Amino acid sequence: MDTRLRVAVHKFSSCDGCQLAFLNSGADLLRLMPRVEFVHFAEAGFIAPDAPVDVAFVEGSISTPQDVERIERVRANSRYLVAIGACATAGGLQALRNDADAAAWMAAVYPRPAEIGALPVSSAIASHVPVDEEVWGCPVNEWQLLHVLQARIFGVRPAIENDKVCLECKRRQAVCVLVAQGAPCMGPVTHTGCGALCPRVRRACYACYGPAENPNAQALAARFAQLGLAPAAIARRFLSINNAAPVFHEAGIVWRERHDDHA
Amino acid sequence: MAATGFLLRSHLQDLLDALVAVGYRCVGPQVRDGAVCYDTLREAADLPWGWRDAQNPGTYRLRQTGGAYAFAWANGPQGLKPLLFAPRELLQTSIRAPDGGLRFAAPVASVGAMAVVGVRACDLAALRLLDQHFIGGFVPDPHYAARRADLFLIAVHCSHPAATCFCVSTGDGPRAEQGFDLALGETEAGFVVFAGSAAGAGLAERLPLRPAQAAEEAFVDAALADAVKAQTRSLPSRDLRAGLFGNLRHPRWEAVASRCLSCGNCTAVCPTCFCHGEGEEVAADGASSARYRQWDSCFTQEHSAIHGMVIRADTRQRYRQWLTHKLGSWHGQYGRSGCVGCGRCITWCPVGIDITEEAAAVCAGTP
Amino acid sequence: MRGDAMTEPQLLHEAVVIERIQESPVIFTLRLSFTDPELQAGYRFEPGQFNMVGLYGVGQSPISIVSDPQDERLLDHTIRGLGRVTLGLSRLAAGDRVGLRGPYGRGWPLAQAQGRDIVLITGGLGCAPAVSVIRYVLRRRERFGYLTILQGVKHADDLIWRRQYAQWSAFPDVHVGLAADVGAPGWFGVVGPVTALFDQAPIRAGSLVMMCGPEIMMRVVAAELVRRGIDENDMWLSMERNMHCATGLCGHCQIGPHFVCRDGPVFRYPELKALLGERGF
Amino acid sequence: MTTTREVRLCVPILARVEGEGALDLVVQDGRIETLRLRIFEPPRMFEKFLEGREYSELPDLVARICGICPVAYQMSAVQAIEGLFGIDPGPWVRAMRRVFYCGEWIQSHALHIHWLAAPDFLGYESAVGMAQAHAGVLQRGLALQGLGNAIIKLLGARSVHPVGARAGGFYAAPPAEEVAALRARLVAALPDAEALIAWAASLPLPASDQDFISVSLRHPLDYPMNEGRIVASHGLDIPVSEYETHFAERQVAYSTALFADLHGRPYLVGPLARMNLNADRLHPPVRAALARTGIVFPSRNMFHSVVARAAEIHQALLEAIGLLAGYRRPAETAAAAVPRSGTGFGATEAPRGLLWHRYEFDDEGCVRRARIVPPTSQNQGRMEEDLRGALEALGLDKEEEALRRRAEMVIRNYDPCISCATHFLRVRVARP
Ligand SMILES: Cc1cc2nc3c(=O)[nH]c(=O)nc-3n(C[C@H](O)[C@H](O)[C@H](O)COP(=O)(O)OP(=O)(O)OC[C@H]3O[C@@H](n4cnc5c(N)ncnc54)[C@H](O)[C@@H]3O)c2cc1C
Ligand code: SF4
Ligand code: SF4
Ligand code: SF4
Repeated sequence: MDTRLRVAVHKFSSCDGCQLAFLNSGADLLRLMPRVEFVHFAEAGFIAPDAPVDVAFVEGSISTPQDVERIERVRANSRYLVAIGACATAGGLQALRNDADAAAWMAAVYPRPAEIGALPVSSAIASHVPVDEEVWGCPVNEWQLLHVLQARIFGVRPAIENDKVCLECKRRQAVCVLVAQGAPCMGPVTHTGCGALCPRVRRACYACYGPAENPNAQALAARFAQLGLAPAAIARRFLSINNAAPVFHEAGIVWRERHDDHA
Repeated sequence: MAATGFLLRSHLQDLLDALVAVGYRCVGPQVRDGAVCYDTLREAADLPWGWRDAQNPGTYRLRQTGGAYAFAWANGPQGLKPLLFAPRELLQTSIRAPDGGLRFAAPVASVGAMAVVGVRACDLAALRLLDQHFIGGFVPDPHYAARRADLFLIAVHCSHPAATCFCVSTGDGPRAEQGFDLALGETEAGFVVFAGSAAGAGLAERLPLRPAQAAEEAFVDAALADAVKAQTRSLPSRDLRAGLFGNLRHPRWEAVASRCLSCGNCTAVCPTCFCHGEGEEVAADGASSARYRQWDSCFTQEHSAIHGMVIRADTRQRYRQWLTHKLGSWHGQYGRSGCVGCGRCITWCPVGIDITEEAAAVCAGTP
Repeated sequence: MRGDAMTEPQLLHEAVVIERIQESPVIFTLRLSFTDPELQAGYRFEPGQFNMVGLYGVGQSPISIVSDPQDERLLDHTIRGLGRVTLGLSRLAAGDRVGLRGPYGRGWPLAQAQGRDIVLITGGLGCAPAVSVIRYVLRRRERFGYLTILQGVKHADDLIWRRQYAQWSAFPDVHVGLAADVGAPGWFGVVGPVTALFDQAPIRAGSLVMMCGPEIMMRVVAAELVRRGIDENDMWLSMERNMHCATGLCGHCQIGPHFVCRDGPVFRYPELKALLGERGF
Repeated sequence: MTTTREVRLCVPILARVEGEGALDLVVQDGRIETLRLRIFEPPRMFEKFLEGREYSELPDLVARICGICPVAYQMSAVQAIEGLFGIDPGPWVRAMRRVFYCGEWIQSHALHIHWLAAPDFLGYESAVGMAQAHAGVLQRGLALQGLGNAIIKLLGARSVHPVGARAGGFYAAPPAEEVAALRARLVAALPDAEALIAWAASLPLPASDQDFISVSLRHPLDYPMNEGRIVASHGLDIPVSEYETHFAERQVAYSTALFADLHGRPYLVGPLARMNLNADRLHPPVRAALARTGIVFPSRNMFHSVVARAAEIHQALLEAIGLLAGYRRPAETAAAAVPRSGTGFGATEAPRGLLWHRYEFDDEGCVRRARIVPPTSQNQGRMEEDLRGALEALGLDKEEEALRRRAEMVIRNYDPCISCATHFLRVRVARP
């Protein structure tokens, strides 16, 4: 009997960067193969979108009527569904259209917008079907995905840390860019997992890993204002890669309105 | 403490060379990414000559003054903690044989002897507390112990405290009184050298010291006296147990929670915070697994999570845990407060929350 | 084990699952034995102490030892399969290996309990640490006085080990009382909080009380017992906190100045009184 | 008797900028009745939501258009910004950007050759299937891919959506020891890169002889990558800012991606086009390695793209090795930017070909309007043309399976921002 973990990788509206983490894990991926069988993973050449699997990794956001149907099928066919990346967990950067006049945008990009079928909003997988695990990040990295695979091989839930970027920043002995440079770092409200990459190259985190547990977005935004950021700039810090994540969305809208009041 | 001698500025490199000659790796303060950080130190020229710092709640800036001093700054973002209690450490490896059999090994990394130059009094006090925690408990930590065993400490009397410092109030500085091998008092011309241990005296003998002049010693004393006067912050008392545990429902906890980011920076920079979490990392082929530990903080959810509930779910409870532990429960655990007055948690808090201010507000009115 | 623990305090040792017993849909017992016979022979513990049980590739959890200290062959661990480690452990079968280290912590005050009545009050989904006491006392019946076992659950359906309770109540000088906040058809116990059992129970002055369960329950029970004349110093509580190292280093299990792994998990009530029930400690 | 044989090649998951795609092929009476490369991924409308964002955010935002070639998006964007603001980032930044870009070429090309293309030529469904019989080849490919990623990480901290690049330069400079260590690994990989060229040339590549226009950047000294003028094989030579006067995008009913034409004709961008136009700029060892294969560039065989990719890996390795020699950490890693209103243009050579950006900025440096023309969009017309020719050459009477395989191979050969997806081609035959 084949006891390998049956795995699918599905793509919805996304840039492909998250599933690339599998192919970028190179030799480690090959070492996993005796225990993992990719049943569906188009990029790697495995095609069986409707086959039942133990674990389905889903990349991308839901943004067309067809997507809505397809994600239901994916859910029905998988025992454990993992949403990976900002698109799948929060609707992605493209969710910026949710607050805009999508029809006008379409008209601006396409000469004949009626021929393009799209939903007015781009939304997270969990707003359509139950999700067993969310792996945040834009993009998620090799380590995160391999960890989820390993955990499922052992039949347990993955251990996903949910601290803030700050703690990892300190573990890596980076010098705080907010304190030492006055840079508007999102680390204090952002979910850990990237390895505090931005502060380690001396720049402010831009929250590509989404909101951390227990984030105090308003207090951080107020600090940004003290540092001299204009309300519109503060709003953009929150309304970026993970703009539709509720905590960020709320903070962003508050500061955008503050900007509108001034303007 | 009587001075052992005087080391001319131009001979500072001799000190580093002597340490290397007896087998130490030297670690010392250097400017990196806009802050004074401890790193491997090869040349005395790499010390922060002429640099001064300005620290305030939530801000830290360095500027080059062109001055002649190497140590005219207050502590940077980290003390000795990361050098001894590594932010991440391999604790154990498990190897699984094809028949399911398990073998375990707990390697202790051999780190070699290390000498740290430039240590301040507050960090020496913090080290004594870490020693109590990591090697004074019922089960000593072998990783900490290994690094601690071969540590040579060269202290510097702290002449330029930051606006966030309050070691006078905790009784831990600015003069390095104990726990060092050598201590230096900096003057224009060089350093008044004090030996604090047999090893320190031994090393001093290898240095081209001349006798210290009374004026040089007086200069160091005067600088320390100025440093004492310069400190404006303080804690209400050295034992705040009654004030904190008597005010667990104080509205101030809620007020500070509205500003606090619950990011854990204060605990990560605090030279005495010791909390850490453990985790497991399986090798890709599944044949071995590594258990490691890494710094954790009482500001994280995981810190207090037991299955199905989080004991400290909100920031009010987490901040209260940090303060009541640091300034309160430590007395029961280690016989004194866990705060040595270094001020790091004030400077490196992204929103500039001030432990002295919060403690005073909560304890106000409690004798 | 101790000497070993001094140099490599966190090192796991291989143990094998000798037998696995399903106690209830979510509770199971693993009967473990170190594969190194010398280690097994030299292993000593007290009821109420716990081991760290390591599941390969997943993690470690603190689990009380419920076997009898005189049984030199087997170390029983009764576990609720809840999260990562414990659900993973629930899938093990006889012959599988785990890592084990311990024992850790301060056990129940059984020396002080000699010759006295013991009242055991537990709440919630079956309390493993208390079971070890029951077994210990029942096997050494002559050394202890009256044994009162009071168990409270939220809902009648939550009660497990019905058979064991029935067996225990059949022993001489044992009283078993069961209470559910919410009853159900066929519920044979009392409907109400566990304190509702007190009037029927032989709780006499001079009894030694051992408690294990939700902290709010323990606080209420302690207050009620004080009213009934039990000395605070005779009340003992078993506490649960997040725990990683079990050696007093990692800091997770602190309650005020106490480390649960080192100073507990069993505490004398006055040690905790001030913080018990204070949310956030 | 007329037989209608409808071959419908369906590609539900085409992971690329413009998104998912399918191929509709209707063959009737031995003739191709319909051939449509359909792209129907919902548009993510990047160009619209870049509006109102500050220039400093662009490198992070445009990276998200494509996870396979984020560096290219970042480099085209910073070029547009710097061109307008009048920033000269200086030689260190210029050199490091080329190194950064080399990393992306190496990783993207190695990924394409080994994960996507090789199984085609060697007769496997996937690279994982090749792992046993061609272990050495696959290991070598993964190692090169890993090296490409390592280069990107050196300057960008991570290989997908790197965080190191900014308008004006980089946020930080890597320490010299790290650079030296990586450079040593690059040097050690040179024999692998040479061997890869020989191996690629030895693959059973189908014969094909087509007349097409190649378009790429051209630089006075370097093999084109981060800068240059836009040139075409039939004589075009224009500055980047004049792209729109010669190239036009049009919408076709069956695709959400816009098709681009040069003077009304389809054209090719990407490694083969670059090679056809710039073989004279290759490092001598690459030229020598190519000479040993007997393949001559310019080439009219589209399948020589895979050889061109292998050659570009070698070229990029040599380039990075040269640029990192004598590396010193600079005092400043980025030139200051002072916003200015107006229009900025940027074009660089993404692994898949020319990537053109245009932004209009207001006085504060916020984007008023953006236009991005990715390489796959430009290759769409060429792909249809090629498919038509390739399938006819194969013989339209062939089995559907054979048609499908050849069609997949042709599409994948363009590496259309994950040609992998074409593994997904399914044939549905409808007979009346
Ligand atoms: C002294 C002591 C004795 C215990 N004895 C038993 C027993 O005999 N039987 C039993 O079923 N349970 C016992 N527990 C509780 C048991 O340790 C937890 O249920 C278990 O750790 C949950 O781990 P998990 O990985 O399955 O759950 P998850 O929810 O996945 O927890 C993840 C991690 O958090 C920590 N953690 C979570 N819950 C607890 C907890 N309650 N206590 C300590 N750490 C926790 C652990 O490190 C755990 O690995 C005891 C706890 C303590 C402190
Ligand atoms: S740099 Fe950012 S992530 Fe790091 S500690 Fe400061 S605020 Fe947190
Ligand atoms: S933006 Fe934040 S979360 Fe993303 S890589 Fe940078 S530091 Fe990490
Ligand atoms: S609590 Fe703050 S001031 Fe006190 S020792 Fe820790 S970091 Fe320094």
